[in-house]
Amino acid sequence: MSDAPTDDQTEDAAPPPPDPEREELVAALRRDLGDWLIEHVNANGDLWVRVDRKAWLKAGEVLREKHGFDYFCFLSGIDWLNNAELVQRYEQVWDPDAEAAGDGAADEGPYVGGRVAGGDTRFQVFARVYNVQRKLGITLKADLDDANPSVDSWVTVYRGADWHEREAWEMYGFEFAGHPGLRHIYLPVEFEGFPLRKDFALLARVVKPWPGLVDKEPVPGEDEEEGAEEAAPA
Amino acid sequence: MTVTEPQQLAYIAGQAAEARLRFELETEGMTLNIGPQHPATHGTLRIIVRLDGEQVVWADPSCGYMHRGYEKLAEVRKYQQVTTLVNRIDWLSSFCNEVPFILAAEQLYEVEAPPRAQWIRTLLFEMGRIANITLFLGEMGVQLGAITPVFYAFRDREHVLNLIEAATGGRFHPNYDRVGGLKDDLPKGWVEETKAVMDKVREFCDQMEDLLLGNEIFERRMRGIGVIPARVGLGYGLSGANIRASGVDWDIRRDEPSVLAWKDCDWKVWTHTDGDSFARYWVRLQETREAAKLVDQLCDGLPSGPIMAKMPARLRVPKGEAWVHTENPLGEMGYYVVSDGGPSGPFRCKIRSASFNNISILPWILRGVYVPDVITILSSLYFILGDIDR
Amino acid sequence: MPRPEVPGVIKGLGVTFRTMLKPAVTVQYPHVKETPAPRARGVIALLEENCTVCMLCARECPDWCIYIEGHNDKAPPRREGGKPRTINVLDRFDIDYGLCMYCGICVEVCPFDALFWSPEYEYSELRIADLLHDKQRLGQWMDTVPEPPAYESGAQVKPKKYASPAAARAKNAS
Amino acid sequence: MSALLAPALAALAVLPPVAAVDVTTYGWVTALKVAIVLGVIPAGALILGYVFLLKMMSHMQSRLGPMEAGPHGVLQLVADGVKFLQKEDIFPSRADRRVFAAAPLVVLMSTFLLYVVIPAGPRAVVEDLDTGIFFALAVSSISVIGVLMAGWASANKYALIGALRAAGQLIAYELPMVLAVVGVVIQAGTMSLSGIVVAQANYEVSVFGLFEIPKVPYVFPQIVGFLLFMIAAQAELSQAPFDMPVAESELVAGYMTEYSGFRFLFFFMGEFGSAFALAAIAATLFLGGWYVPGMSMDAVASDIIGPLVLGGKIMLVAFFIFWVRFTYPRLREDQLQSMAWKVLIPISLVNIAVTGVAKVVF
Repeated sequence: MSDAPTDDQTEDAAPPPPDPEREELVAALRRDLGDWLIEHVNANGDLWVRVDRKAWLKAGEVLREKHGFDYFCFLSGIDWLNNAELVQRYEQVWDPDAEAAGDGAADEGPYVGGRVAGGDTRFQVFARVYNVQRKLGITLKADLDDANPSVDSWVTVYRGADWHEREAWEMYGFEFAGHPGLRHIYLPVEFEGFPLRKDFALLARVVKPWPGLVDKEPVPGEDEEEGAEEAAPA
Repeated sequence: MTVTEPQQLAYIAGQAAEARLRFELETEGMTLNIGPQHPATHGTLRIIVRLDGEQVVWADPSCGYMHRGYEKLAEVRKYQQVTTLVNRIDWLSSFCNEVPFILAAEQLYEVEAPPRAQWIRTLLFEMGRIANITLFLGEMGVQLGAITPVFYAFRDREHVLNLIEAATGGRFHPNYDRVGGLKDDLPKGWVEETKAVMDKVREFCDQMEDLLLGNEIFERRMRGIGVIPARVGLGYGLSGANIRASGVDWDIRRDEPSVLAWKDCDWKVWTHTDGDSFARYWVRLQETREAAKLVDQLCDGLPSGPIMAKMPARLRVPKGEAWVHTENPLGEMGYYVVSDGGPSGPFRCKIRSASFNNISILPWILRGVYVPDVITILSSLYFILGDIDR
Repeated sequence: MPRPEVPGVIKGLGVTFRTMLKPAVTVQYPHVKETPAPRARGVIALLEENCTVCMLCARECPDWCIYIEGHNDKAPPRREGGKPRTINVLDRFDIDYGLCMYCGICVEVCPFDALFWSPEYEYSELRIADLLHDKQRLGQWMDTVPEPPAYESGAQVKPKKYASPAAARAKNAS
Repeated sequence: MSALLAPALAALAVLPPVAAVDVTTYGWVTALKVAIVLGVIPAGALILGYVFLLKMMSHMQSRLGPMEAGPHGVLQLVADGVKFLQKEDIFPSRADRRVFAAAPLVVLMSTFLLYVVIPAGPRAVVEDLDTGIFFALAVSSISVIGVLMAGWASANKYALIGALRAAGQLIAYELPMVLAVVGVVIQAGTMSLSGIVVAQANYEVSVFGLFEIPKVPYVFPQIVGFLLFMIAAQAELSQAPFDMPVAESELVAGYMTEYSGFRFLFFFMGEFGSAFALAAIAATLFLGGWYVPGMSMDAVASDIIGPLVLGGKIMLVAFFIFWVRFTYPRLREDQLQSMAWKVLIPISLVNIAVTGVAKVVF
């Protein structure tokens, strides 16, 4: 074709980005954000940074304007509520690991918390941006207040954040200060509740009994499971 | 980066139209609902457009008519049960959806699939790409009024789907990936057949070039329509061919370290500098050819060996978070999977689908264009409803 | 791509004209049928003799669309003079194809080779309720289960011992 | 295909002899003429629909098309027609009922009127008007009134946009079409369609005065006019690449969006009927009509063979119309307008001038 495409050979593809590059980026971010940068994890060739929610907007601005993180990947939320009953409702009944898991979860306290830059509060907002020139990605996280999860909107920095913030708003109930119009995007206007919160029951799993519960006979040769099954709530 | 001329003109025209409506004529204009049921939305997307004549004053896409809540459903399923859900996100290239998810799960499990499994994954990934993009190449014709190309697309895509079915058992929803490897190895004779089919795919690409790309009418409808400057596109999170058509040389297959076999093949990332609908079509056409080339190479170099890694005896997933993204036919698809250390599935599974970001640019880009161009832009951005609504 | 300069509008006409002269690729469905691949996931067949009511499939099913009921029974001893065995008898085995996502997890997890995929696909119904196949119906599909295909060269997969329907039947008979 | 066409056209051919055998009652003749016109249109629409829409399109898209109703699906359109007739007659709740109901009839009427002047043999013509071509072009534009009525009365935005597009398109394309015909009229020296056929039968081209090629149809001297006419006809018929009024990917079905049942059938019949009629006019103007070299100009046999010859030529022209339709994407409305006003109209004016000069000089 005569369209003069620009193209690259794959042989000189970048090797796995060395970690010093990311460490340097974190250092630069720390210079800009100061104490607002709470922690960072640099693992698996990827970078997670947790910032204070006051610095959420600033972090986005700095990343885009100073460090060339042009590409907006996604923005979403997470609810760390330790609602084991809901999540493991049916696996507990039969899984050999279930009991141990139940104990482990009980030790955790009210929130589960992740391994990577996990939060201290129930809600976290997190977003990922990318620098297409340096082929470098970074995931930003910020803890939100339990009672009033609110954070500055990124719309002024990344226009693509618009829809993602609307989604996070309707799924988690996060408020994004400065967003031009937090309207429902997926759910009907009259929808009540925040579906992705852990205390929002998934109706499909509640109205119907789990078919795995109705049996009478244990698996042959797995007698130790029997006890667990009988203890199951019907 | 400067805003290119046609886009600037369209923008000015849009503002002029709005001014006309508001002040000069003091008429109401017309609000047109494109969708939720409309031939051009191939699914249930709804775009509310305010028109002045045939010119769009503003546009407001509204999705969610098919929202299935996979992020919530994934939380009550195990890792293996989630693949069959994510198959249904971008339903034209289902296999490509399950690969990043399984890679993320493998990261959490801390296992790695053996090389043969990785090669077969890459192979089927690229075939999924062909199955997906061929349909776009024909479908674009339908949106512009040429009814024939899409039948060619269905015809030649069928061979690819047959092969996917022969290997995985599922034509549309393979569910072939397992944490640590694959469900089964390839059946006998599959590789030979695949290479024969790739010739047909290349022939199809040539036909599309003759039938559509080279057609002067097609060119007039596509050139200069829906120009996306690179910086704007990146800000909206456009990815894949959409952003490569704006001159951004970025392909996750090449630029990110991955366990999959792309690094072992000789292929090329195509970009185009125009950023208009024509460029997007052109880039995708080249990508299909490139994918056929990749499949050939992967078939030739398929290593022998097992297809399943040794899994730890107790399937208890360590606590952790993993982010894996791949270059899917529609753009960047990523999974952010959080494990809480329990025996069940993911604690949180954020699905970053390409189309959601790709069409979020619509309100920006549709201002000032004509109704027919709405359709052109819409389909040149190439979205799949399942990929928007998840 | 240097080609003689033919206007695109003419080239396009050439493409459609040439296609018109070639035979069509479609077939007339109810009269002519294409054979799906042997691995195709069409419908799940149940080999009732092999089922031990272990419930694994029902538990692993992501859609909760398998319903199983069973009871204990005494069976004559395998060897003469031995003790009577306790066996599980399958009372009900239903798969609701209105819910099924055709993921194949149940077939995979079945430890006793009682479930098989058949490429059969012609079982649409006028009412959704009729898509619930009971164990008789599922058993009938067993006749359509093909032999699993051989593997491509380079594969190091140990084929499942009872992967073929005949072998699975023989297993129980012994 | 022409086997199906033959009975209808044969009836047309029989008419003037019948009239000659002194059936003096004016009413009887008129009734017969009406019956012929009413019979030819659906027959023509069915044939074009089957041969091109169902079969040629299918094979161009490498599929079989309908195969069930009759051998190779020949009765598919009949079955479809019956199905349409059985359907409920639906009016949108906010539609202008009377206008909504009348619109398909107006479209169909325009198509029927077109046939009146098309000669299928020396005497096999329903009404040989002296201003035949003028009449044909005039009535063919009536259909747009029906389209506008449909678009307005449907109370549907897509339909309205489609109807307005159709109106805009008609104005842009009627002009090049008329101007393209003017070249033929100048060359033939008559506006009667029968006259034009006769003129072509007698037309001779002399090559540099060395030798003469007799009986050349006007497609050769008027090749520019022919191409212009075909492009304009494509637009007139709302066929791709000019199908913006119905553009299914943009406007769902344009002005037909709200129609179903037998009213939709009328539109469908009108669409294919006028394709048949315009193909007939093109065949008459440029390909010599019912005449092939060797045919007698006044033998009764010509009235029997003539319709078959004309039918063959119609199929040839229609083949091109539909071939283009199934291959090309569609233009945008403004692109169509600029093409019509900036390209086609100037070319057709030049064509007229050249024809006029040539007529005077040679």
